[in-house]
Amino acid sequence: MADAVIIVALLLVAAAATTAVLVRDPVRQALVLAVLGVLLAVLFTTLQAPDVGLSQLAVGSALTPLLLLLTVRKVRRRGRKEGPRR
Amino acid sequence: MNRRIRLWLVAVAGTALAALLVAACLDLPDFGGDRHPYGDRAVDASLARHTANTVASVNFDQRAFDTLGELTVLFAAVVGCVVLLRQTRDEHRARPEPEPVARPVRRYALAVLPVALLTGLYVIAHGQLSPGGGFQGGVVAATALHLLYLGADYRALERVRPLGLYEAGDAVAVSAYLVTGLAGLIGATAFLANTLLPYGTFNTLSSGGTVPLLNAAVGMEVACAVVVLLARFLDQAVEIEDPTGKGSGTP
Amino acid sequence: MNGWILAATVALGAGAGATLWGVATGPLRRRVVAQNLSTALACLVLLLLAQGYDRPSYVDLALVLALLGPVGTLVFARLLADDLAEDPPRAWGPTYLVVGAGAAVVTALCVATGPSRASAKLLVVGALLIGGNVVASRALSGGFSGLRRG
Amino acid sequence: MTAVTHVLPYLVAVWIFLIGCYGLATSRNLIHAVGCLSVCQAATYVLLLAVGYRDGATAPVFSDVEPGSRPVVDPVVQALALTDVVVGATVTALLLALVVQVAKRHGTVDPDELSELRG
Amino acid sequence: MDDLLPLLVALPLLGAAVLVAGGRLVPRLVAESVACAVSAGTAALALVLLLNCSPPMVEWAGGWVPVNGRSVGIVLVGDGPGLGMAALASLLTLAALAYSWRYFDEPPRGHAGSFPALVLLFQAGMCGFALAGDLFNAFVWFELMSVVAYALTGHRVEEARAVQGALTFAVVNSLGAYCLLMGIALLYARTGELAMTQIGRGLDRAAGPDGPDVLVLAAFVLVLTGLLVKAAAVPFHFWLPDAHAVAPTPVCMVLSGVMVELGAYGVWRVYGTVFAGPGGIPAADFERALTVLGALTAAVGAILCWYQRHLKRLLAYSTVAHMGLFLLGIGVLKPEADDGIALYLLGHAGVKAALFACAGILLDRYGSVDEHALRGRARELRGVAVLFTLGALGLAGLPPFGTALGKSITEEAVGGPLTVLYVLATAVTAGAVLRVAARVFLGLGPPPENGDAYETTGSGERPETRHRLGRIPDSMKAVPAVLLAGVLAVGVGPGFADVVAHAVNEAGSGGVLVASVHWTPAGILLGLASTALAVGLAAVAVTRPKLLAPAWALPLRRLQSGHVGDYVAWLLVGAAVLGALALPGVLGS
Repeated sequence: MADAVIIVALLLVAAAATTAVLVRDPVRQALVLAVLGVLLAVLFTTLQAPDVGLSQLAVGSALTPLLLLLTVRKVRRRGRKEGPRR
Repeated sequence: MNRRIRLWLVAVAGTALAALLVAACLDLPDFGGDRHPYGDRAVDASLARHTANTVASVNFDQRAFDTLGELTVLFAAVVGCVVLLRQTRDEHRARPEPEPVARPVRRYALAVLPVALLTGLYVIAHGQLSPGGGFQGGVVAATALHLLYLGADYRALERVRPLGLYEAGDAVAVSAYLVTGLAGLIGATAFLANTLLPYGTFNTLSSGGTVPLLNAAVGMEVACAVVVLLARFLDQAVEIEDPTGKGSGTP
Repeated sequence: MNGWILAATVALGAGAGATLWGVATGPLRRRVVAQNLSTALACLVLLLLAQGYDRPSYVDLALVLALLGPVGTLVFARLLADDLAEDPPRAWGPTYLVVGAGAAVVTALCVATGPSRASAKLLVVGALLIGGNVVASRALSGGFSGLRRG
Repeated sequence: MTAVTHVLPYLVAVWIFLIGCYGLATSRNLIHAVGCLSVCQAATYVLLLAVGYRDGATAPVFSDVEPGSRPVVDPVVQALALTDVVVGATVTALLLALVVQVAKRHGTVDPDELSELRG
Repeated sequence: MDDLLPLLVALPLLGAAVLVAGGRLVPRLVAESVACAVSAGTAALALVLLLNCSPPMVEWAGGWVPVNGRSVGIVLVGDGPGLGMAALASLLTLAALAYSWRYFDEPPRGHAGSFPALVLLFQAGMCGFALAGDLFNAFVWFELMSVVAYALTGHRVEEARAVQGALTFAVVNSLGAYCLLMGIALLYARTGELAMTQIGRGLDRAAGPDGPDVLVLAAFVLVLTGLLVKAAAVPFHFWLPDAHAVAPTPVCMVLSGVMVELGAYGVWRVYGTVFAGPGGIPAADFERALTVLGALTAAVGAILCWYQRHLKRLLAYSTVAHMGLFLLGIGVLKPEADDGIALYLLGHAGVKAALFACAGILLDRYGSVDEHALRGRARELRGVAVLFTLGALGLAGLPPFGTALGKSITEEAVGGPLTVLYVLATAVTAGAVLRVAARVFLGLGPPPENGDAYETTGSGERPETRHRLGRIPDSMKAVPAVLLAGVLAVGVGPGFADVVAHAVNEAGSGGVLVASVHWTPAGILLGLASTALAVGLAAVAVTRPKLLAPAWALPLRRLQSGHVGDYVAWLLVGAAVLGALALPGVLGS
């Protein structure tokens, strides 16, 4: 019965992963990926892997979204200025 | 290949692969099973060397050679990003304008920054005892530094970020890991052998032989690497202007 | 299974499910709020789990999340300031709900552990969680008010 | 019920992997594709940790429990997953760096519009 | 002596770290000298260890020697093939560094050391992968090798093609790596071990009287998918032409010469140690899978190679074709074939690197690698012409090149229709290279008309040097010459083939010691036949361009669309096909 929390976390992770794929706009996907990262950390904690959970938190909560959004910003900044070349 | 054919290919191949993998899952040992021979040996080996966090022992002692590879992957990615995101000959830099930040946000950022740095150091230092270690702590510390960009100003971040120093620190940390490994080869039995230093008292900061040293090297490497990595992306997103947009940086 | 884990399961199932729905649908302003709430909620779940598994060392995860969760939200608030400027999110209701829940959980945990170093750590986590969330909500609702260029 | 729970984590890992591949194959934006690749990688973490789990056990971290007092889960897979997380983050960073350059040189991040390499 | 195995990884890593730390302080010359010295030192160490590798060396990193047959550490295996691949990788890295000596485009400001440092990291990754006796450790070095290769491929960021090729390469290979990791996780779940030999034993123990189950099959498929993506087997090959055509020339030399081959080496190693036992995949199924994929790869690679006019892309497809031949040789699971493949691989590495080096000279001298645009322009480069033609003949398998020796031994081992495939594939790829040589260096034949607009042409490429070269530096010509001399030495060096065969068989799948490998009259005839065929094909192609360019291959060429999504879809198809090919053994038993 202690597995209930694991099952809930697993299902949430699966749902978040599916959402992350189906959301096609990179900004919105970055938001979902941030949630996915946090949910993965919770899942890892329930699987008794706090070390992995901690690194997932460190990477997933701020670092990856920051990288993704900086990339989006760079790409958009180009687009606003001149539009696609072709 | 147009989109529809690709979708069909993915659907058919994906279904076949899914069938194979699901069938394989049914053959796997049940989730939560009791048979973990390697894991049990690893726990014993860790306790024998007075390392309270078995995961740290696996990472920095038993499978330290893997961690060397992991460290190098990170190092290579940093060097790669430095090369890929360099300022090319046809690009130029524009100073970003300072951006307005609401006062509570600024205050929060400046107040939390030292807390986060301390937390990062704490997580690194307790790597061989409690959950955490060089990697996690390094990322926390490096991310914390970017509170300056998020909560204050890009220029404030640039002032505390002499990039050359961080790049050198990255390389020095990798060298430190390697030198510790070589010391094991020269002074003891094998590369990365953890037999040179006393194992200390169980569950104290200095326990585990070379584990804390390697842990610290990884922490330094990761912190420097993340700072350099983010710096390259920030450069691209904030400062570097495209070749075609010469002169008129902003609309 | 003890009460702490049960509470964590319920919080995770109901709360995280709701935030996942919030982040997957609707306008951008709702999504960023949902993302912020999900980190706060996950932090509470981690605290409850640490107590439920009787492992004080798991609190480190909650500590890191209480620190970095708001930082993540600041990332979105800062880099999406242009998109959010026209239609700033206003989410003080859910924010206060989470703040209240955080205070309640931390108090309950402190009572359960008794005065010690562990409860001091819990209080730090609670303070960071509450302060971080309030500031993050503030940042989202115009912390980098749309004056920016480029 | 138990029959399901005994394989559920593995099935979830397989699902995440395949859905990530689907997203990668149908993506219209390279930044989105990089996100999908990190979803694929999440599957490997879940699979690894699920493999190492042991019922009723706790983490193999003995700072606050006596060694031997409680069963512990497999530390090796945790170390592997930890390495994997690092590798995943760095690969994401490198891929995003390449996407930035693709956007600069091609003026688009839609894979359908990249037509330099053919035949 | 065994203790020194990890140094093959540690030395280049240390060199790279020093270069990055000090790269901004020292001038370029110093950085490149240090890199060459470190690389050469590692190569020397690899050779010394290689000479002492009988019996095979085993080293436990961290000194975790097994207790009761079990260890918690990581094992490194220094047997003939492993050390041989490490030595080959080191020597080619050294060649690439020597080739780029003072030639390569200016490094980014303040990062004089970054290119040589990346090359050294690449060397470390390849050596680590070659020596790994632990499956997860192999994955880690595999990733290092890949990550560095992505960065190096995209090194010329001003080139639109370079960054696109690098991105495609990175996405497909990363996905392959995750497949490999999933496979490792499945194997760990079944056996609870990570060392390859232990996993193999664990599978044998766990298998009931029925032999392997679906779990073993899935693990096999996933692991092989990862390795075959690296080895560029059809249909996992799409990334290779895109990446190899755009990477800087010295990087191409290493990528085509040894990194891709490491994928095939990985297949050989993993099958031999993990899946060859009674609990693994039955030999017949492995044979079927590799024969089908290998034959497809050789055919597709050769056909598409013939159609290219972008010189580096042409060479890249020839690598694909040769990878097919290597996989075929590995797939037949005969000790003689293993010997042949080892020699063939050595020869091919030298020949292919030399050809890429010549293509790089053309690019830097004329600013193009387009066969049509270069027609007759390179008449003045006599020396390069000779080297290029020799390389093409080596590719065809003209005795006494090492490629010919390896090819003939393998041809005799595989026998039957596969021998014909060997002759045809080498003849077509070598014919394409000879055709280029005739047009570019001699200006023969009528000027070719511009065909369809679909293909990637070789014009519009920028030289990799700051300015077009007026005079070719001696180092750029010396490197291909030395490489070709090495290939010749592989073929004619007395006793060299026997040494290789001994080392391979000692470690190899069979464990049987074959009497002796040497030139046979039939082998020489086959080599001459494929060379003659190649020359004939080239002659016809140059004089009658229309005759040998049928349109039926166009659909095949259109599959190579440059679209990342397509390549991922093909990866899934490939994995499914691999599963289907190996399925009978699991169902039948």
